[in-house]
Amino acid sequence: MTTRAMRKVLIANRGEIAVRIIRACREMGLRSVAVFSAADRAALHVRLADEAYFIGPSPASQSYLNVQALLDVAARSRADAVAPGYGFLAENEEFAQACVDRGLIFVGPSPAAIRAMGDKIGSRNIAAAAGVPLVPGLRERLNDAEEAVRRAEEIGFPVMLKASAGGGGKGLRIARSPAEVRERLPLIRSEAAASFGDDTVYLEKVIERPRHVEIQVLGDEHGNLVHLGDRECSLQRRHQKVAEEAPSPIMTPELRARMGEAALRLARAVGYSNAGTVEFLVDSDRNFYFLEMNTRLQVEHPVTEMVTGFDLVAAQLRIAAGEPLWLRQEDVTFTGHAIECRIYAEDPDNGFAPCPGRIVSLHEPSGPGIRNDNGMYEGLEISIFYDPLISKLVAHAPTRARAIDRMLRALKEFKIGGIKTNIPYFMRIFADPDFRAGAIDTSFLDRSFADVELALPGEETMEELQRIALLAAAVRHHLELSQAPCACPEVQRCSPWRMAGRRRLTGW
Amino acid sequence: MTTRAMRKVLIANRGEIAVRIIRACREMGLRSVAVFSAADRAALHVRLADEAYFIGPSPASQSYLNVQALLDVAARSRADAVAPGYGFLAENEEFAQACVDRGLIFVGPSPAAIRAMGDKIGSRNIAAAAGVPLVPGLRERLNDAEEAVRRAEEIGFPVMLKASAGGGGKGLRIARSPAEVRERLPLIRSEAAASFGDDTVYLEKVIERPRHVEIQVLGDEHGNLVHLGDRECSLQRRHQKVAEEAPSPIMTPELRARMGEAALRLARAVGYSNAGTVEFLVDSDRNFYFLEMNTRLQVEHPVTEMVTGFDLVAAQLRIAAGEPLWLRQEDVTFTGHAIECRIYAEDPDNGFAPCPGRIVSLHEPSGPGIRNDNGMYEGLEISIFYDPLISKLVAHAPTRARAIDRMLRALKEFKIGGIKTNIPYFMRIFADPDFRAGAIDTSFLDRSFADVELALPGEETMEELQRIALLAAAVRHHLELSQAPCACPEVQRCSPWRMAGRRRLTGW
Amino acid sequence: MKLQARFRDRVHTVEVNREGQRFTVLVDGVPHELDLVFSDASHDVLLIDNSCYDVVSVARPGGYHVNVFNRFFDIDILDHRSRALGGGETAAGGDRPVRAAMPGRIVKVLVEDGQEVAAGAGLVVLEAMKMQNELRAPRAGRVRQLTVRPGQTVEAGQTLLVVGD
Amino acid sequence: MKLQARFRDRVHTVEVNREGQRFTVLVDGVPHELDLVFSDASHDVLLIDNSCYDVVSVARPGGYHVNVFNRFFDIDILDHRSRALGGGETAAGGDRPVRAAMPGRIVKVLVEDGQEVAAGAGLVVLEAMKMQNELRAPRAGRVRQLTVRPGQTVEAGQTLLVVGD
Repeated sequence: MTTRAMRKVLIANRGEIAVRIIRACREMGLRSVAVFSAADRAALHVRLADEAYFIGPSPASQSYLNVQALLDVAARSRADAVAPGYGFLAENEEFAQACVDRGLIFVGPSPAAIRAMGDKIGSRNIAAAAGVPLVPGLRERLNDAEEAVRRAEEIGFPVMLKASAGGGGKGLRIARSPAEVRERLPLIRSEAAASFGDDTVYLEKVIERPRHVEIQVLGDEHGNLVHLGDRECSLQRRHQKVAEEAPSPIMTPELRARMGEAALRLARAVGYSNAGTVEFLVDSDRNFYFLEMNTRLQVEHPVTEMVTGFDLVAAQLRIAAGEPLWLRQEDVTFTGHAIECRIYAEDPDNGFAPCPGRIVSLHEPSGPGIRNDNGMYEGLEISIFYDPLISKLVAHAPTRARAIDRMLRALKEFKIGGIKTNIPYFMRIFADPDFRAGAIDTSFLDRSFADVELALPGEETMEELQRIALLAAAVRHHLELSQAPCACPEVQRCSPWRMAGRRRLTGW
Repeated sequence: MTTRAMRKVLIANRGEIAVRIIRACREMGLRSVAVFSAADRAALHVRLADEAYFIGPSPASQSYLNVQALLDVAARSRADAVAPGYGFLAENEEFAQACVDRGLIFVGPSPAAIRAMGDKIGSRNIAAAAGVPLVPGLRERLNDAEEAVRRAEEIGFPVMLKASAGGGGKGLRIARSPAEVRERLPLIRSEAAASFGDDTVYLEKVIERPRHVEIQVLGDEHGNLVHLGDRECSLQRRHQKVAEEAPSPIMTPELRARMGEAALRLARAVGYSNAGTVEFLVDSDRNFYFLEMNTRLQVEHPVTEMVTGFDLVAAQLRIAAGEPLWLRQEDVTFTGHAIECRIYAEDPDNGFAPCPGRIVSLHEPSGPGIRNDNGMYEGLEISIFYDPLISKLVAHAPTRARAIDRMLRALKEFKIGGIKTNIPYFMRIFADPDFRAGAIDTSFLDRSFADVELALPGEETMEELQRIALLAAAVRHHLELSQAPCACPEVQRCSPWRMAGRRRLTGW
Repeated sequence: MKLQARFRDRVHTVEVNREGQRFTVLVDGVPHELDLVFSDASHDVLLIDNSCYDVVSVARPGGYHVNVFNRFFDIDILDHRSRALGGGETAAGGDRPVRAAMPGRIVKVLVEDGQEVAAGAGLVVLEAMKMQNELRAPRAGRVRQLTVRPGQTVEAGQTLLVVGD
Repeated sequence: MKLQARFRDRVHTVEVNREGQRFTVLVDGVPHELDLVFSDASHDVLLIDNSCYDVVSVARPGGYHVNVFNRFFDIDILDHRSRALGGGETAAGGDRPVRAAMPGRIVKVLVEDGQEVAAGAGLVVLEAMKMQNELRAPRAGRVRQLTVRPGQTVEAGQTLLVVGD
């Protein structure tokens, strides 16, 4: 079987996922081409790539979403492949098609598969035809409120009203009565029209306290497909995943086999190639229901890599080059337990408001069982323009309990100065007995950790930590003021106390 | 079976191995107590520990080798266990005995086992009795040169003259003729008397181009023993290991089983408990010969942890607390291939001279399959008093070729400013076809990489890199000089150009 | 050196004495012995009774953001010299300005000028980076100088209102 | 800005022109276009024809230690201002001092005063940190000011000899 020539890969993304892909390219002997917006001149992906090209102003619409700019860089740099990562243009069929039309290898599934799975209603119809279980509901456009009420009464309240083009927690409203259906249907429809340019809304039965469990699939362009097991993604804050693990605490080999087979039936139905993820809701009786398929690499792919020993990004590149799959289902084994934390520049004490700013000091955790998929470094300015994900910290250990302990150790080692992060939130969650018992569902965090004050106490009492902070500030203030106002010691200590208004050299 | 109470562990070591043990303690909920010399006030192990105590001046003899100071800290801090790591007092039976005498748990084997294996001749006699194959030779003190010549002629030249108390490459001389035996025996005897206080010398047949392959063993205090497979340690510069891997490129399940059984016979013969390593020479026909047993954690233990998924330091602590072994030999499995590089502060372009100094800039590699057991951070002064090991970088991947590629990727990401390191040396070794083919032995590096100029060229030509360096220096010089002599920009740039003689705040 | 340090609503009298790398710090008269084993641009490692604290203290006008084991504490420093050096606004009296941390749009104003609020009460909802953030009262007190209204765009650092006595 | 830069025995004429973060650098008359995308205390990230180079340049008296992909280059800078700022000794003429990098003991002296040596020739063996290190000639030339003998202990930074014209 012949493979396509692939020597240089344009990475149509930024931040940690661009870094992840650059690392895979380098290990495979492929040259990497980064792109950057005005805000990202000094970004880590620019520093680590072999080549880097400016693609436009800071707003994503003028840079990372600018198809023409990306294709121009592909031509200028003579790249022969385009890796989209996640987000931005990763699930944009027009972009995938434009790459193919220009003779570029698109590192992902075919445009047809992206299209088939991108439509929520269409994908459910394909799933139903493939014998994949679905949440009871209507998989057609709701034309008016009375039709919606009638359907809701048939399947039983509560029901979820869903925008067909929505995703990532957006375009969702629960309705617990006919009155709520009548009230909320117009709202979600206008929101959907404004946000997604498509006002199609459908409805589904609400599964009470479900888990979110997903299956990683991988296919080649020759019809071979395997799955790489499951991930538990129930730790969500306002429908956004914040930490993921593999395997799910409720997983059994039998359930994994059944869910895996269902995922593969769906993938086979659309002739799926490359990496993809089939998301399911799982109820308390371990019944699972198809949610949607993501036709790209997931943020949380590292936990699968840790327990399978398999490099998903390298696999994406090899498959995109036309290589037939080099492993069979029986070659996929699972070792230990892995957890990932999405470390965000945000303030857990202030409603998780994004907290952009310069990282003035950084010590990253390391050592046994710790993987740090980072997108930052000391001195970097975290900008306001993009998702404030600064690192994905992953812990791997023989058991779930040991993986949690290892993650807590690593979180305590993580020292970031200059910005606030959600690290204390994770430290509190991972000490929680319900979490440690695996008793979680998709509303667990919003139910048990909504009061951010809870996020504070740990090993030391709050009084002790306050005392330490007070002493540290006093010592620091003494050091600041005991320096001559215009001195430059070898270990530099410059601060707003002495240098208000001076110009920054980083990032311009 | 009852276990001893263990809540607080004194770590009688420094640098990366102290950090490694602190991390294990934290994951197990044990409090960690660090000790530090005057040179190590700002060391990473001090920063990461729960508690830290000053133990004396910078020379190791007055601090890390000062038994009384360590026992005093154990008492003051109310530690109930002492973890020695490797080096310093790790294989000192008097220290182990002193801990036991004071009711402290010594995290290692019994003083009797340390003593039995500490003597080169005695340990060989035990090995011979246990049916472990030995290099042909005389396992008794040589009384005079003529006896040595006679014995050498019996087993055949070349022979190795060895100081019984030597180790780590010291106290070794080869003799290829009777004349060389007569010339070198007095030399090695007087060296041994001076270095080790013991002039006992014996002789052995030289195995030509041997590999150094070792077996990790682990025993509890209840007579249970397992081995955790092999490590290849043939990459040595002047008899010092510089990089290790697991498994050995020549390993087969059958050979591993035979070597593992031999190692366990020896361990059983001395009632061995806790972690230990049995070192073997392996000849080109895969015959193996006992070399020595190290009664402690090895520097290179991480490669075993990566391929077995087993935490050796946590195991040491659990075993020391009296816990019976929780795994049987059939539970030990091996996944993929791991390589470790010992990153030293030394100058490969200048005879590997130690290169102490301040780390003014640091970016450590990370991402999939990379583990970094570090002992440093940006701003730290690497002192002249101790071994200049600053990090152990480990790469793990499904195959040896992929692990090498991953290591090369990580080495290229590693950016250290202010000191020189042996990173370019590793980059050259790992690109070498013989190394990549696994065709190595203990003299491979000294034979093929003695000319340090070879260590330079890589992907880019030397001319390109020189041009980049010249351009970078010119740009940097422009930046330095365009600043007002007494300005302090937010991103500080202070240099000897502008601040000769200013006092350093770090480390005092 | 004597100074006053404030965390949330409590003001402490602090006296710092230094000898080499050793500090004696009296907080409201209670002495603490500290050994500063490491210090760089914003990182200090303190041994307090042989316990290790690796602390990041980032200076800001009027005080320090202090991070102890990734818990965040905002300490105001009130001393003669820091007022002279520009910490005046915050340090001078009990007035605590509420500022926009980044450019954005005011979605809601939850209080009126002159209204009494508890510490932590919601004041203004600001939309930035596609997220809505509620700004809360830094102390109990009365809302003053309320200058924004819904729909208005604001700059980073712009004072939206002040909570004072 | 014009200057001379030396790597090993070759001296280059360099002219640096800056516009914002873009630099045009002429090396012996050949122009190079550089974009400095990041710069901090010792780290510079340069795009040269869209290729990325992450370089660590540590200033020392008389020049810079430059680390490109963990290969080390020692570049001397010879310019009017740097001479005035203390780089004089190295920059003034062809004399290149050979110094002890750390405290240690002289084990062997391999040359005599006045002897002609090739670049890279062994000069002195110094024992420090329990290892023996051979110090080599930084340039071809003649040994002068040889001040040490075997057995002598030396301080860090002490000049042991000079290789000059």
